[in-house]
Amino acid sequence: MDSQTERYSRQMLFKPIGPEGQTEIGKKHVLIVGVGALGTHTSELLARAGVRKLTLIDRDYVDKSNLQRQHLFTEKDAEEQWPKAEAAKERLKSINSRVEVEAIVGQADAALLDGLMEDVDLLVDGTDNFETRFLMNDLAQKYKVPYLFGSCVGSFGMAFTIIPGVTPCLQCLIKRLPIQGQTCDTVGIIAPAVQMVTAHQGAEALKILSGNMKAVRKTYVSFDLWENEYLSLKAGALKDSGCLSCGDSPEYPFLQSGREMKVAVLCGRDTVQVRPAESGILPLEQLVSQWRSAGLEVGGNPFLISVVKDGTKAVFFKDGRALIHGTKDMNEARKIYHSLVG
Amino acid sequence: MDSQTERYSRQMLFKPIGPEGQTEIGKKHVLIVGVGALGTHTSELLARAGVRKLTLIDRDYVDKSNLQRQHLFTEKDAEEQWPKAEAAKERLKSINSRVEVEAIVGQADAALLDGLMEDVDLLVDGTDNFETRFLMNDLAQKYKVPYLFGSCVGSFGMAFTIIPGVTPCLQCLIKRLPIQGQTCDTVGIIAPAVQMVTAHQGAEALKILSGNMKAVRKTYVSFDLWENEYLSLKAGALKDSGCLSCGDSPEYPFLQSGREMKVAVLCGRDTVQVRPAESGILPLEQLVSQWRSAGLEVGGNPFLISVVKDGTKAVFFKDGRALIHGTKDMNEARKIYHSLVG
Amino acid sequence: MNKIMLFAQLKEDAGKSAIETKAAGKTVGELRDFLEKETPLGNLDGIMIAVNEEFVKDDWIIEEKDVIALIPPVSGG
Amino acid sequence: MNKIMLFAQLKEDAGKSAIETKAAGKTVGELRDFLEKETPLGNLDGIMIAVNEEFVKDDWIIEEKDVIALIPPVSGG
Repeated sequence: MDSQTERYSRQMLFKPIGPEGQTEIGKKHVLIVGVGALGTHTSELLARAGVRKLTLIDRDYVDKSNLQRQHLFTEKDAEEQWPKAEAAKERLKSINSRVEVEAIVGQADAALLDGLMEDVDLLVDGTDNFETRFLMNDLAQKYKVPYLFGSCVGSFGMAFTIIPGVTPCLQCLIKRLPIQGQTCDTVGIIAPAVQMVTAHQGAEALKILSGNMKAVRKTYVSFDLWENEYLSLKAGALKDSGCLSCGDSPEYPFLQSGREMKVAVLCGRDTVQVRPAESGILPLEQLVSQWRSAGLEVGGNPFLISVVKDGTKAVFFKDGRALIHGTKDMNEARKIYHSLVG
Repeated sequence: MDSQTERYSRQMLFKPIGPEGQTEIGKKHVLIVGVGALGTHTSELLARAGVRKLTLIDRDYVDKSNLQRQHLFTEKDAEEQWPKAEAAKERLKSINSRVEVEAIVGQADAALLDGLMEDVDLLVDGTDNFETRFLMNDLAQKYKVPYLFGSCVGSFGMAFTIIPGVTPCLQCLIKRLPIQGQTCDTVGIIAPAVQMVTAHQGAEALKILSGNMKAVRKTYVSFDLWENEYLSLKAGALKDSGCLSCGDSPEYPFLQSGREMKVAVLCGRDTVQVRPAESGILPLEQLVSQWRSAGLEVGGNPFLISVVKDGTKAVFFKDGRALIHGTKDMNEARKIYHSLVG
Repeated sequence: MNKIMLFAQLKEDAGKSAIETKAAGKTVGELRDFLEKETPLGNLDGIMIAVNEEFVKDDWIIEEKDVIALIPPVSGG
Repeated sequence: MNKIMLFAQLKEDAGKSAIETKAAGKTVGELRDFLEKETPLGNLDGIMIAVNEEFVKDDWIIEEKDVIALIPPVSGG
């Protein structure tokens, strides 16, 4: 038994994978968007499983508050504020030196992602906002690449496997960008909820990468580990032939220019304006109650609300627009925006 | 916000834990028996969650074939054959330097474990055999400490929370040491199945450690991630007042001397004899078919079977006894025994 | 009567984990409007609705004893 | 008739994921003996048996249409 065969022996002994499946896994390239809680778990799992290449994208750096649930990262990474994608890459190389890891420190926008898709075999969701998810969903459909949706907050989470041409897509399931104001920064998150999502994403990844398409899950999983609830919901009926992402005449709306979140530094004001891709009506009352309950200082009037988080003041308007004060850093402003409204 | 508050902020924002729950977690001592796939995942989760102390016990060293699913370990650990408990400790300290980690490299027998229980708040199952599980189950009952049972093989796994005085114990659920011959070494294991078990163990640990006893799961979870199956089974009816471990007149059978697996080097023969705690009838035919299907060389007659694994020959008798040839190392012999029959 | 199971923040908004209501005969879309107006659940835009463990479209007609689940897609990751 | 759901190696032993049999009136212990003798499942020592998503003792009497699950405790970790 050579050393690579020994390394993956327990995975090859699993009949549905076997030596053939392992060879297939070893040829595959997986793109993971977001290297936070979900992305660190799935990237570790796939590096250990022996994929050929992982591409990791994240714009953020490691922060002390990440350590409670984001694997791969150490106290040293947080002290040195190492970029997440690079910190993850370093650890993954020590775990499996044969896996090629490409780390991209940057904003996962349409231009960047579209340029990466050419030889990608699987898209894995590790992001913290639906704007990026809808973008990944469009890319999955355009390039006919499976997309593993996953998300969680508190003890609650969900996972769904999107196979272009077979299952409904994220746009079929969720017609509009959902804004509920529940984020890991407002209602918290426990690490087991993360692992529950990545256990599902990981199993689906191994099925797809090893060529076991028949075993792919057709239901949408939703669970709450604290409430001891687990639902497995049939989703096929939502497949919509008129869907602009996956229907008969796709337009891939989130790949169109002008359809992205717009972020601009306001001239001379030390303020960044954030405008979401889809102008919708922010449920201001719900947000106020979420934020108050998260211990944030909240003020405002019927037209706008202001909130102070980590020393930064942000003002949200009913149409979804926000001003983030005290910064000229666009990535910092995006991060604060998503941490408050998702 | 001081640095520790910031570190655990996302866990404290989760309402059922809150600052009070976090303070409780920070006082607790968890004993994890077995630092393989399950034990590396749960120890990382609990170190990141901020428990006061973790005690880790494992007799084994890191092997290349562990890297596919056992977190915390790197290629370097496998090359240097670092003991698992020590390799885990080193990584855990870089993740959370405030958590006290005690690493014990040794056989988790009744004498060792009994001496550790005094200030333990929770027992977590990371072992690969039912003998050790029944021992942990007796200790949990004797010291009135919750015990988180978990196990997995292939894509299949299970988890159950045992609360002394409240739920049935492992002995109520499973009357005899089960021997099915399916182990990670014979039918393999995929990492997502491990994560699925530890997601459940982890959530239950956080409930218990933070004082949320009402949220504790009452059902026995059994799942198969490849088959997309998830069962949550009521177990209360199996609580047995005559149970020798948790009933009205407990005898803690696995803590009695003479009730442990007996391992002895046979004089001058370079062979170790292993005799299980409970002499039962080994299902020789089933074992032969499992082992053949795992690609092992199997021979024998109606009274015994011989099998060669990793160059070592082992002979199993119908009553459960085995001879492990070519070694004088008792731990190595135990390891081979459990890897073949569980 | 129909049981409506609530998840994540909807549990908190309602102060309980399920609501009982008479929804038979209503479409899923009509139920959504009704819940937005008559309960503390507020804006249900983007909330996914399953009937008897299956997601259905807004024109699906609910029958007596159907069990409904409201699943809010959350954004964390 | 009763459906008997199989898991882990029992699926392989039987070559399918479920067995249909007439078990109504039998106790769980009698069903276990029957399955050991009449099916390829072999020795069921230590296999846990649930009826309608609830583990029950060997003297429990099975009724028509009860769904039975055989859960083998596995040892890996």
